[in-house]
Amino acid sequence: MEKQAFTPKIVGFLCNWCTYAAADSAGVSRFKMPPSLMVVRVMCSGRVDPLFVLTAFLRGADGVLICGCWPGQCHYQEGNFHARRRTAMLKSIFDTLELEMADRFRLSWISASEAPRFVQVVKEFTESVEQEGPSPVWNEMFL
Amino acid sequence: MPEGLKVNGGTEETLRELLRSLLESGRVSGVLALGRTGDAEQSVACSLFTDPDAFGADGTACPLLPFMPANAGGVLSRLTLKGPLTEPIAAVVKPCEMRAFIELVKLNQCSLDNILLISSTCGGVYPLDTGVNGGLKKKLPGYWEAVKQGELDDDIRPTCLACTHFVPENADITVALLGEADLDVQCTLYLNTEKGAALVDGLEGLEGTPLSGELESEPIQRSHGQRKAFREELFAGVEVGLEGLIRTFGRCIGCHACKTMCPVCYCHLCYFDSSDCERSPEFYEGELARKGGLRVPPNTVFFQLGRLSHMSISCVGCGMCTDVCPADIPLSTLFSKVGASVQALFDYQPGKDVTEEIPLRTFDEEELVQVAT
Amino acid sequence: MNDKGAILPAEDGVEAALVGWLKETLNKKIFDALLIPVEVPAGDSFAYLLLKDPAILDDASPLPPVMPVQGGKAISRLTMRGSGSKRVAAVVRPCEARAAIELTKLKQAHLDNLWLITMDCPGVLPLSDYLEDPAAGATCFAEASLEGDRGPMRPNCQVCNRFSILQAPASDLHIGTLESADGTVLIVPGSPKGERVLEDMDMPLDAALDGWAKRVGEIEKAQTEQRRRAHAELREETAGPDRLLDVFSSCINCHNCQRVCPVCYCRQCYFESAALKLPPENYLTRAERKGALRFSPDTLLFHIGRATHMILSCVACGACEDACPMDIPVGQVFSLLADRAQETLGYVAGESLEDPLPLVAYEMDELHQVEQPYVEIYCKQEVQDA
Amino acid sequence: MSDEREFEPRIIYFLCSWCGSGGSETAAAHHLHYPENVMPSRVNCTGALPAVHIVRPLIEGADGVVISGCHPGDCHYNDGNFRARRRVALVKSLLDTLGLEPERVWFRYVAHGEGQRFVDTATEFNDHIKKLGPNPLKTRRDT
Repeated sequence: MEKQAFTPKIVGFLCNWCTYAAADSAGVSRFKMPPSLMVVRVMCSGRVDPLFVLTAFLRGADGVLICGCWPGQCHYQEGNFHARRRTAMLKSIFDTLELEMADRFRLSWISASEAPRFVQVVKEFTESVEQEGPSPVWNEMFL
Repeated sequence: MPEGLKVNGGTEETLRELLRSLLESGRVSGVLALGRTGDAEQSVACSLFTDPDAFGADGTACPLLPFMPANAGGVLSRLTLKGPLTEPIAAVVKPCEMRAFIELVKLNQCSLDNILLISSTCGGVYPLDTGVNGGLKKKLPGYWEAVKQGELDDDIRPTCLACTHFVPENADITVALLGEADLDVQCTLYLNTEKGAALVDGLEGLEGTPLSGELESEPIQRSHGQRKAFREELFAGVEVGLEGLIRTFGRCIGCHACKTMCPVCYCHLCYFDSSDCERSPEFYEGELARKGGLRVPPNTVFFQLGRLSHMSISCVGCGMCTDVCPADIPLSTLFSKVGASVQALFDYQPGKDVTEEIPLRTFDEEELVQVAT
Repeated sequence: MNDKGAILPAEDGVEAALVGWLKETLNKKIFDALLIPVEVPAGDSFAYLLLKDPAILDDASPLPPVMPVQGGKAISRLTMRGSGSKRVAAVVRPCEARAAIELTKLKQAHLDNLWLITMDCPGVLPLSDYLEDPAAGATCFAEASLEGDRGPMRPNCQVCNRFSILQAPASDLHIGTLESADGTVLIVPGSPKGERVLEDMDMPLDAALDGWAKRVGEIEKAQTEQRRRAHAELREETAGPDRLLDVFSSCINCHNCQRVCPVCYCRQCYFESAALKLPPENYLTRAERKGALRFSPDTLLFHIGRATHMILSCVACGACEDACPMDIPVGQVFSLLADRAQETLGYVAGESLEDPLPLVAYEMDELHQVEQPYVEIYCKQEVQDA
Repeated sequence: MSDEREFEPRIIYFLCSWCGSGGSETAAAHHLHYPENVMPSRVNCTGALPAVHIVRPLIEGADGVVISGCHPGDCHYNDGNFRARRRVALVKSLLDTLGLEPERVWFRYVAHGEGQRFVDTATEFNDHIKKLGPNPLKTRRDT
């Protein structure tokens, strides 16, 4: 019962050129989507500083999603490659410290035309975060 | 194959004589090395020497003292932050200090020009506490005895006991210490670069027999094995998970000394000291409404995780952070552990190669495809 | 300052009585939240927690054996951007309250919606001593504070003579625990704000303070004498370039003293700024002049310079010394400097919100001793010309 | 005695730009001489001179620091010289407590027209410092 009542809070950093457009077109096409995603529009996935992700997690986000253009399609040529390295680094930090943030963190490439894929990714990610349950950070006093 | 030189005379004395005559002959304008600043045994600081007599028998310099009041990599960065040196200097540094320096060069915080690096196969250093509590002098004979055997004194910093990069990789001159049974009567120098060789070439008082032995001797490999094993042990003891982090950093007093003394944390103004981290009353009220209580000042775990995300790729594992922590938090172990995994991810070794790009500045189109799903 | 106080029964000890009373203030909505030291989950230290849930108070410790974060700093972090809409009571030590007052004057804290609650302070243990064995530290602290023994405390606490509201009238409410032999403690209002709290709590101001005040006065007298002696000794040990440089010779320039200092509030310290980063030629020239130059070369500049910045607001809490990895007696030196500098300018740090900061205010007719008298025309000129 | 003659102190003379500097200009107009080792340094107002800038030269190699601003009541900014006086009192108190010779810092008012007084101050201070001898901090390796 409790699990079902839980709607995760997911912070999504969407690249302005690809994924934000996909999200837009998903909305226009009236696709149904879980109400879990809080969108932060960034000019490029490469703009997402690891600190943004950490801030979201340590303010209690249940999940963080970074979406950008497919490799090779970045508006700024290489922003998403940098995003990929940073994500890998953050995941490695989370893994080493055995923080469950590792499982609440996803990087996906979604191009402007892939509105159905955007919906799919959000659905999948929401489900997997639901499995994880609420973030323990939410109520933690001693951070 | 490094060229070497075997000189008759104790290692410490020979090194002092080498530095002295470098200064006297004017081949270098200064020498950066540890020097005594007072009578107390912890009164030691990196100093830029220009007076050759400092390296005389009763001079104040103590280039090989197993003590690290500050990471000399950071000191060299302070020296050359505003521009390269126009006159040559020699710097006697420990391997981790050298790695920090090389890393800082890559981060555009200093310049390698005109700096000649002299390092040694390192037997570790004592914690600052040992000096403060007045135990350093007593320990020195035992330290050198152990180094001769290729062993480590148990009382050196845990970080050093677990250090696997104790052989300097890109020093111009390497002084062999670890496992040199006859270091009291003989000094073995490896001249790794032309710069290093040219510097000592024909220097008065430094006539020795050429040598073409291998630096990676048996004792060094043995020590490497021992240290690696201890490293695994130390890493296994790190408390992990959110709970673990909260337990570890619960007693953090938020002084950020770990950041201040970290050689590769070079920002003028740290993000975590900036106005971005000053919160409005609304923030506190919001958090309070949700949690019932929150720590003030906040951001203890955030600071550490954020710092990891900023510098773990460049962490050289020098152990300064643990040493200066007033709350005795074993930071260095945690940072080394995370650093090792992040560095392995990009197959990167900080401070190894000055020409290698720092991983977050570059990328490979074909790599890490599994990260994005 | 009122000459009457309220009585709080404390049969089960001072801490329990106080925690109980604080719970009641929360329940009665006198305060919306408390800022109070709470034991951290690992049980090896304390951290300031802003809390509104009375249940969390069970782990709280109004008078912990250590001071990991100076309360003034915590209050400043909480209120630097404004005082907010919630009524917060901060349970702090007298020196922390004084720091909060200084910070308010320096516009780094806002006390409009914040009540300062202090207690007769027995001192705190040095952090490193406590962390060696927290359990033993707690016992040692309990015993020492019961006997009024300041021996194991921080060196600055050993000579503190502003441990109660009578010498540090900074707080809104003060808990008088000295002379609590009969199982009660006194709650003394220090301001109209504090008086209103007692009124709202239906606590009549009917207890005479004479006995307690007498006891506080006795201790103060002894402490002041001790302080005078310690400062004289310290001056003997540190005065003069040689001795002074010897004291700071082991400084590793971590600037931790500045980082934990409650009244050192600059985001970017001058001594870490670009103003001190010089081209390499400068360092080499200086080194050549002296034969050697210590790195970083600004140890003394940092300490004296920092003193010029904050010494008039120094509350001598000793947080700096606690955080020093090299055990330099920096807290004692600064306490000595502060006493003398504040005396010169007729100011006591953290005493009241009304006294203007001494470097902001001035008198037309004062300090003539620093003006170099120009008595007659210095005759050298003619000599030179001739 | 011969040592004393050889010792040429390094002296920083902080002059406020309205009165102190004016005094030096008047001195120049009257062709008055003052010792060449006194280095004038112009600040807008003595009240704009942070205490650190009085201390820093003393630690980094000067033998003395002298400060001249307008006479009380004459400050171009009304109260700058009163504030300066408090700062000098603070610095002197610190130096005195630490046994670092507060007499190496002088504070004397010099008005625009007082060229003679400016020259006298420079000369008198120079002689005073010569008598005091070199600043012991100057040769220390750790400053």
